[in-house]
Amino acid sequence: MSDPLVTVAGPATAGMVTLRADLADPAVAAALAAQGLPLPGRRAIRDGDGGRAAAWMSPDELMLFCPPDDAPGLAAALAAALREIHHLVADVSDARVLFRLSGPLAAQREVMAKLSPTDLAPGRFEPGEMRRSRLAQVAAAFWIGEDSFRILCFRSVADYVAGLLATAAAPGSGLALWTRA
Amino acid sequence: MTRYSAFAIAREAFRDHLGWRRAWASPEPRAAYDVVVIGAGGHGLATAYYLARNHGITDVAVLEKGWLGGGNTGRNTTIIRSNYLQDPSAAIYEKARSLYETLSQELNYNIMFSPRGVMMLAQTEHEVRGYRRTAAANALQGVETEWIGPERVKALCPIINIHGPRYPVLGALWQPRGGTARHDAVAWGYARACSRMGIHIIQNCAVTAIRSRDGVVTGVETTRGAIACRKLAIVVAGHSGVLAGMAGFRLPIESTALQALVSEPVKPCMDVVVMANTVHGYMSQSDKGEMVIGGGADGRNDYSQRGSFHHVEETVRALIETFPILSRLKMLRWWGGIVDMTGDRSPILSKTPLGNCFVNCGWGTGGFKAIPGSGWAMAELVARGEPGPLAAPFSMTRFREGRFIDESVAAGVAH
Amino acid sequence: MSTRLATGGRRIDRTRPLDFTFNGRPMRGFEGDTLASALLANGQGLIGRSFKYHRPRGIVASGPEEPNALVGLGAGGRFEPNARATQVPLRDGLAAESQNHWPSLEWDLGAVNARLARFLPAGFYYKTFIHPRRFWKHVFEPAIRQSAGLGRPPREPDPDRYEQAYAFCDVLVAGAGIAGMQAALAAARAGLSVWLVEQAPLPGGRAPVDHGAPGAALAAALAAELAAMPNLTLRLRTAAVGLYDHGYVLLDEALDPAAAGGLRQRLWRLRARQVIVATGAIERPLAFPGNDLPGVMLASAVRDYLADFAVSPGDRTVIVTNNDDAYRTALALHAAGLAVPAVLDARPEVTGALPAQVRAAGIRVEPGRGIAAVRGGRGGVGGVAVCLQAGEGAVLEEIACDAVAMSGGWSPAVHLWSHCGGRLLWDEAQALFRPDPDRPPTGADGRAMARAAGAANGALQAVAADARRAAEAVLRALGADPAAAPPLPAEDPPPEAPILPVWVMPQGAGPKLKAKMWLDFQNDVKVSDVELAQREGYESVEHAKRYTTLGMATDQGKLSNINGLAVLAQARGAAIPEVGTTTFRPPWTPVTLGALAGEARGALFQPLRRTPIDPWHAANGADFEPVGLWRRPYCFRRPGEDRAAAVAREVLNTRNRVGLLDASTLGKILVKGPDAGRFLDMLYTGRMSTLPVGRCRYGLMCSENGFLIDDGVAARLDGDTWLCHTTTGGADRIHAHMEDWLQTEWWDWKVHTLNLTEAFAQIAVVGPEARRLLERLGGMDLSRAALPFLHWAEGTLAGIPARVFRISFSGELSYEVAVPAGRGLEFWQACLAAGADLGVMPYGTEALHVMRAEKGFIMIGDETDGTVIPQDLGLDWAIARNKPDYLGKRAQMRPEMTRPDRWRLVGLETLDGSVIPEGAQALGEGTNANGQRNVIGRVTSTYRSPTLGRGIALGLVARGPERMGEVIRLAAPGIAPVAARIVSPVFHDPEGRRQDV
Amino acid sequence: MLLLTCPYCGIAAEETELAPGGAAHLTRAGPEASDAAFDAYLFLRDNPKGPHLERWRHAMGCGKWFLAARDTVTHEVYGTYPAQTREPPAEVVARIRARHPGWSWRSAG
Ligand SMILES: Cc1cc2nc3c(=O)[nH]c(=O)nc-3n(C[C@H](O)[C@H](O)[C@H](O)COP(=O)(O)OP(=O)(O)OC[C@H]3O[C@@H](n4cnc5c(N)ncnc54)[C@H](O)[C@@H]3O)c2cc1C
Ligand SMILES: NC(=O)c1ccc[n+]([C@@H]2O[C@H](COP(=O)([O-])OP(=O)(O)OC[C@H]3O[C@@H](n4cnc5c(N)ncnc54)[C@H](O)[C@@H]3O)[C@@H](O)[C@H]2O)c1
Ligand SMILES: Cc1cc2nc3c(=O)[nH]c(=O)nc-3n(C[C@H](O)[C@H](O)[C@H](O)COP(=O)(O)O)c2cc1C
Ligand SMILES: [Zn+2]
Repeated sequence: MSDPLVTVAGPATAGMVTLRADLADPAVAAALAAQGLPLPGRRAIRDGDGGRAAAWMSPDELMLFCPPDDAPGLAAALAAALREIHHLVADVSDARVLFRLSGPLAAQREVMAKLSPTDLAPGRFEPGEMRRSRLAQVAAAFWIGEDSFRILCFRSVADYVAGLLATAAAPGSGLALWTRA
Repeated sequence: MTRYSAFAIAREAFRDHLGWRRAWASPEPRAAYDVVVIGAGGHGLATAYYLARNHGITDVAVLEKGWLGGGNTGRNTTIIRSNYLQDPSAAIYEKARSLYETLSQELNYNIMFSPRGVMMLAQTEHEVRGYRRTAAANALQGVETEWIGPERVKALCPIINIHGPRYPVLGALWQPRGGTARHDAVAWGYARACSRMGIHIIQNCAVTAIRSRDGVVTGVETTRGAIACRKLAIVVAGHSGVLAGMAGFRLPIESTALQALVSEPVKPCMDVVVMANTVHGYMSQSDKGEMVIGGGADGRNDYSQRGSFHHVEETVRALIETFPILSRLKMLRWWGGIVDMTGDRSPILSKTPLGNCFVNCGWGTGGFKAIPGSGWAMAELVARGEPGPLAAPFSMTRFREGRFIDESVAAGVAH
Repeated sequence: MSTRLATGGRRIDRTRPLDFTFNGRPMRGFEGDTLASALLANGQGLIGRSFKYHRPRGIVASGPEEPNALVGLGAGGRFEPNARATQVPLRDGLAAESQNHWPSLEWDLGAVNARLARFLPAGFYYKTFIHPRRFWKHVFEPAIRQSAGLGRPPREPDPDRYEQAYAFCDVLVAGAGIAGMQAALAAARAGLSVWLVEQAPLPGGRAPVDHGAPGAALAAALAAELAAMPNLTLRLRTAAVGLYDHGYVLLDEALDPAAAGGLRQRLWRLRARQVIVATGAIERPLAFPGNDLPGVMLASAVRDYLADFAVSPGDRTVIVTNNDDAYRTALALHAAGLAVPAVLDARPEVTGALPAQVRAAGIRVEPGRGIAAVRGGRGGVGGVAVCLQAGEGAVLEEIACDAVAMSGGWSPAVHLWSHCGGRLLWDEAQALFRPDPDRPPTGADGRAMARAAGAANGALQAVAADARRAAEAVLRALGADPAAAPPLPAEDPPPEAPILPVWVMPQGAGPKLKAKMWLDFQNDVKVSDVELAQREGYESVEHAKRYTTLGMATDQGKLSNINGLAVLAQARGAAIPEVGTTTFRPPWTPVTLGALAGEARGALFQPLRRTPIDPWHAANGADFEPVGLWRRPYCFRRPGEDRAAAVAREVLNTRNRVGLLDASTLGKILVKGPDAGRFLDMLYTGRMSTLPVGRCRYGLMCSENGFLIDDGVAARLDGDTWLCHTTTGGADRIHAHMEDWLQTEWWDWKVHTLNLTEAFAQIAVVGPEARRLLERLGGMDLSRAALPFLHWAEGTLAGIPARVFRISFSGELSYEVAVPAGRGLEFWQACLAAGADLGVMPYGTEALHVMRAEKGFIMIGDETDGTVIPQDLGLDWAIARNKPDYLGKRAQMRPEMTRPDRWRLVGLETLDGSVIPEGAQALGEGTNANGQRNVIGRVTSTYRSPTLGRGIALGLVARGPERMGEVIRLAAPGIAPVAARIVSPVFHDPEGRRQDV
Repeated sequence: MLLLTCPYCGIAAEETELAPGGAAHLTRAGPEASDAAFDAYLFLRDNPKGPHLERWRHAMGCGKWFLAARDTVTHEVYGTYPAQTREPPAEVVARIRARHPGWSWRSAG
């Protein structure tokens, strides 16, 4: 009873590169492939090589994750590869921060269900999908990686999100939806 | 018609109140009237009343699709103030406020105008500047307001948390003779007075079409038959666009839902009306003890009188932040009304492209306070066919001219 | 007197006694009691006073419909007014107090109102207190307010917590009675995800009480089956309080803070594809004289208290009814060994199986009878005077009793059904409004999103079959196979004889009796009041409600609405459906404001945005101000300094040496693509397409309505890329504005935007020593030659990647340095260290404002207010006149925008050097048509300039720029008008030498 | 509390994830427009009591604008579709007409 429902880690930083382009253009997939990155489908987040991953943000935008020092290089390489098509690439590593929940996945789902108007039931939200939504009053994206919710939000509201997560995870406040009371 | 007084009540008490007469008659519609007013909300009824009182025009019918006062007049948070920034607004709202002062006596109906004072909290430096500007403008407009500091705010309303960690109260624009009135009573009092002067108030009578010949209005069709008229006043708030459509013109109006809430009644704890625009909520305590609360309007078009629930939550958050003691009170009801929002959030009192057809609308989230002034100015417009000084700035051509009356610059909301 | 029986009580645990107090008096109850049952068990019949007449009142009901038994609970920050005793679970140590009386519950001065009742009919206040006028505010209203309210308001902040949660399901079933459980089970068996919510602490609804052992067994069997369904969630003590569009349901879950981590309530926002309203029915009181005395209760409540809590409301209970159901109460009382002197049945003939059983038990059944008076008072009931229902109230007989159980029939709880547009129809045979299956609330697909089941559907008897029908309809709507849910065997009890609608008892009662028949107990609305409303023309049901306040109390008329409208219909001579009901609105039961706010309190009230340098600010005396959701230092106060002194120091230091500003909140939007130049030319009033790479340009953005909405400096990064700076408030707004145009108007233009605001910390290094300071950091050539004014360069400063813009908002030599946000703090500290001996100091937003005003630079939000066009501000130079189009151009061509006498920006200087008050208005001559003083302008910014040592101001004045040198008068409340001269808005360094060095 | 499916992400987004943007299918009136045309473009927005074509932005999501055909009285949603179109798709019009025979959007109030 005195333990929080889940453990919250963060805010942490990561390498992040935004790519905006017509994702259907074969040049995009090729440029990504050359960087060891898959082209994720709608709402998907997919791992690539070397600690990289690609996430679908909108029909013409991807978020690429990589080790922190990697981002400027990745951005430069993509920009070079996409020179011929209309695109935008930027290293945005500093714009956002990441949180990570740990503990029973069912409990993590419950903590998130207090904050986001998203159906997080098992089977409804599973690894491989990244959902852009909100946590209480701020925009956030989240997905499940290695049995852990990862939460991406803007840097300026990191304290607020940390506060939300800590409050939602307060001991004894489980929802008994996917965990048993 | 019995005059209302304590004596009349005493007399009736001894005959079991069987002698009271109808407050307003319920006549069958005639085939024709000099003036037809569509909409028996506060504005429509006041228009009819001042047509008779100020212009001697009593051959008037007020047509109401439901029950009189059942539109926004019957569902608003009853804040009355005139501390507006722009001259045209200050003029008409102050006219209204001053008429409210004596309305109970004039109508012989206690509308419970309660000039308990309205304060608009300033919680950012920007708001401080805005309200100081309004106070300076009001001083020249003949509107009695005052900029007050946080201590005065606290003294006037002890349940406010002026040290809000997020948005401390830096002061307030205070209008000591702003306040509230019993919303239903305003409609009922006007209706009774209209009826007494021979005006027909016809309820359950929806206008379904507007007739005209050669660009001049000739009458209306209603669910209770056709009614001819020489002049037509459309005063239907949220339904203005629909009626304008019938009359063949368009209005710069969008209809959206605005919600309000009341709490369970508690013993008096708040004597003034408080508006907090930064956090976005406003509240007063009624004579029965409920906290009457309002917040922001929906951003989408709506005719369903429900609104979206998250606006209720936003308002409540803001109020708990401002009034921490509220947290354990319970809300017993919330509801919505369809408000008519114009492009500059100020009303329209205007001639229209259709001859002898006049429109009064666009009061949006804040027209209860304007009812007497608006009725006064509208009656003048209808009677003379041309606006008087109160109505003139509010013509619908102002949008085309680029001549806006924008109040949102001074206050985020305009209730 | 009410008392606890020696045995029975299915909900209480006699091994666990609980101590509590009522008005300080110690009492004892059991685990499982409600506060109401425990009070009754302790013989406490008098619980409170009514709103208007301060009539003594006791408990009438056993659930959320209770109008009378409202109490204050707890103390200090945990005090809660107006808690319904029937829904408060008893806890050890609970302290309850009665409300609305003075000096005490038993002796209440306010009860004088009851004596004056005849002078206080419905709406009396509209007819009096009119003269003399001033008396309303100072005498009458204060007196009325003195008697306002029920409970006292809490006085302290609430220490408990609340939260909200989202959930999704295929089917929500509201109410876990037999109907709800059956329907939920059917849906769950068909494989759907189902939520079943029940406001009570246990499932079962009325069946275990009304149908005895078989009812209890059925409920238990259903509950057991439900518990085994993995796809079904059952939540107890959870009320469905509102049904909204598109299947959105609000659920209010009561929690025990001690067990739930300090949480008191949880508000669920559930999204259901289909909703089944199985909320049962509410018994109606009968309107007979004296029906409001403590000891007069609903018949169903009497058996609830007996069966659930082993509490008898009295030793001798007279039953008065118009239907068979109340006979269950007679049987229950009889079985408990309590006396039932008579059942008074308004129906002329009493047949039916239940009455037969009652007669067989030896209980006297009197058909065609009613009650003409209830004897007794504050202490309770002493007896009833019996009359003919068909008569005028002549007393036939007095029957001694100490309780009365009344039943006027049942009204389905159709609130949820109605919240979102579901319509009702009048069921003549059963005398009730029930959901009209042909006019249900509809969902996003335009089809029914809710069905009603069981008693809520008016199926008072064939409940199981009705529930099955509802479930099947829902399954069909969701594409599931109804047959997948094998129906449970459920036997319905034998049918009951028809009800006789009785709205007034006795039927021929005169006005005197009608003035003693209560409809709305809490608000003291009587039959006579509704009739008065009708007589006076308040004959729409909504008028009658508002005129009498019927149904407007905290119970929202759960007991009174139907009776009231029936009385109104009778008075109007209209049919009941013609009169109709008032509008049902959420919430079903009152919801705490705390629950509506959820976690959003204190630190989580709103997100607080912090810049990368915020920790340093906080540690170094920053005096913060909110700017949108950000917090920014207004100034940095040193010990002994007030705000003004700090600002003056910061300004002078920046002008004379060097200052640092955290400008990270400025918007930074990347705009890139072959059409980016063309796009920006539409967005800005000026031309951005011609800006050379490596340069910066100030630009203005207008709305399509022509008004200035934002300004900032754009830098051209390369051939097809620009970086646009916006105001702090503009960052998200302008980014959205750009995307709006790109996505919905010019979607074939090849432009991408990216909001980089948070990726960078931006620090302005400002003042004569700025260059020296930055050069000390090393890494870039920042000389005038290498980086001239209005140029930018990229490189490394202090080992940190940096983009340096030579732009100035202060008029001084100034560099704005953007570094990765993660290194912002490091860069800030490097600047402080490098500049220590140069006198570097941080400055805040106010110094920024003062310095820009000294230079005559406008500030969005000060010089602009949504009604100002760039031309008003003398910013014509920033408008490319020869551009064929830009957003706002057409609007600026309208007559009003080109009027020569528009108010335009000027500087204002008082003749004596004093500071013009904020918001001052420039006086014109005479008055306007409405008698208002004419005004020719206003002050937009006004400061004491530390640089110049006197007051300076910017203002908008009619034809201002044409009137240089003229003296005008400025007025503000409380002071004599101030004379000020119209001057250039640029007060400091008009040639701009200092910035371009 | 509306639920509208963003045609770009395929998410049934709750109203709180969306930002409303008023009437859809506006045709911009530029500098050459007459006073009347410009006034109509800026202020005379569709405000029908019934089916309404309107703009929404998936603000707390993909950030894209999309269009919705929604009934302002019943909140029935006849469809959502991408913003890059000058008129409502045929199947949306068909769905509206099924409910409101003879409906046509340019004539709507
Ligand atoms: C929740 C809420 C809070 C508010 N708070 C405040 C406040 O604190 N202070 C303030 O000053 N203002 C407030 N307002 C605004 C105020 O209520 C309105 O501006 C004002 O009541 C409008 O009055 P009205 O007479 O123009 O319209 P209404 O009272 O709406 O009357 C219009 C009438 O026209 C009728 N009608 C419509 N169509 C037809 C037809 N075809 N045929 C016949 N009749 C028709 C309607 O049934 C209605 O009765 C609030 C509004 C709301 C919704
Ligand atoms: N013969 C009669 O006159 C008569 C009249 C009424 C009821 N009944 C009996 O009532 C029963 C009907 O069964 P039923 O299941 O339809 O009704 P029910 O009254 O047994 O159950 C309804 C349940 O819904 C709950 N509820 C109500 N509103 C709620 C809300 N908003 N949120 C959460 N829970 C809520 C109630 O607490 C209750 O447990 C049968 O036993 C029937 O015989 C008979
Ligand atoms: C100022 C004000 C005070 C109100 N007080 C109460 C109240 O005490 N009890 C109540 O049930 N409703 C109260 N209402 C709400 C009305 O019952 C009703 O919901 C509102 O007028 C809208 O009408 P509708 O819900 O019938 O559509 C109040 C409304 C207003 C405008
Ligand atoms: Zn989307």
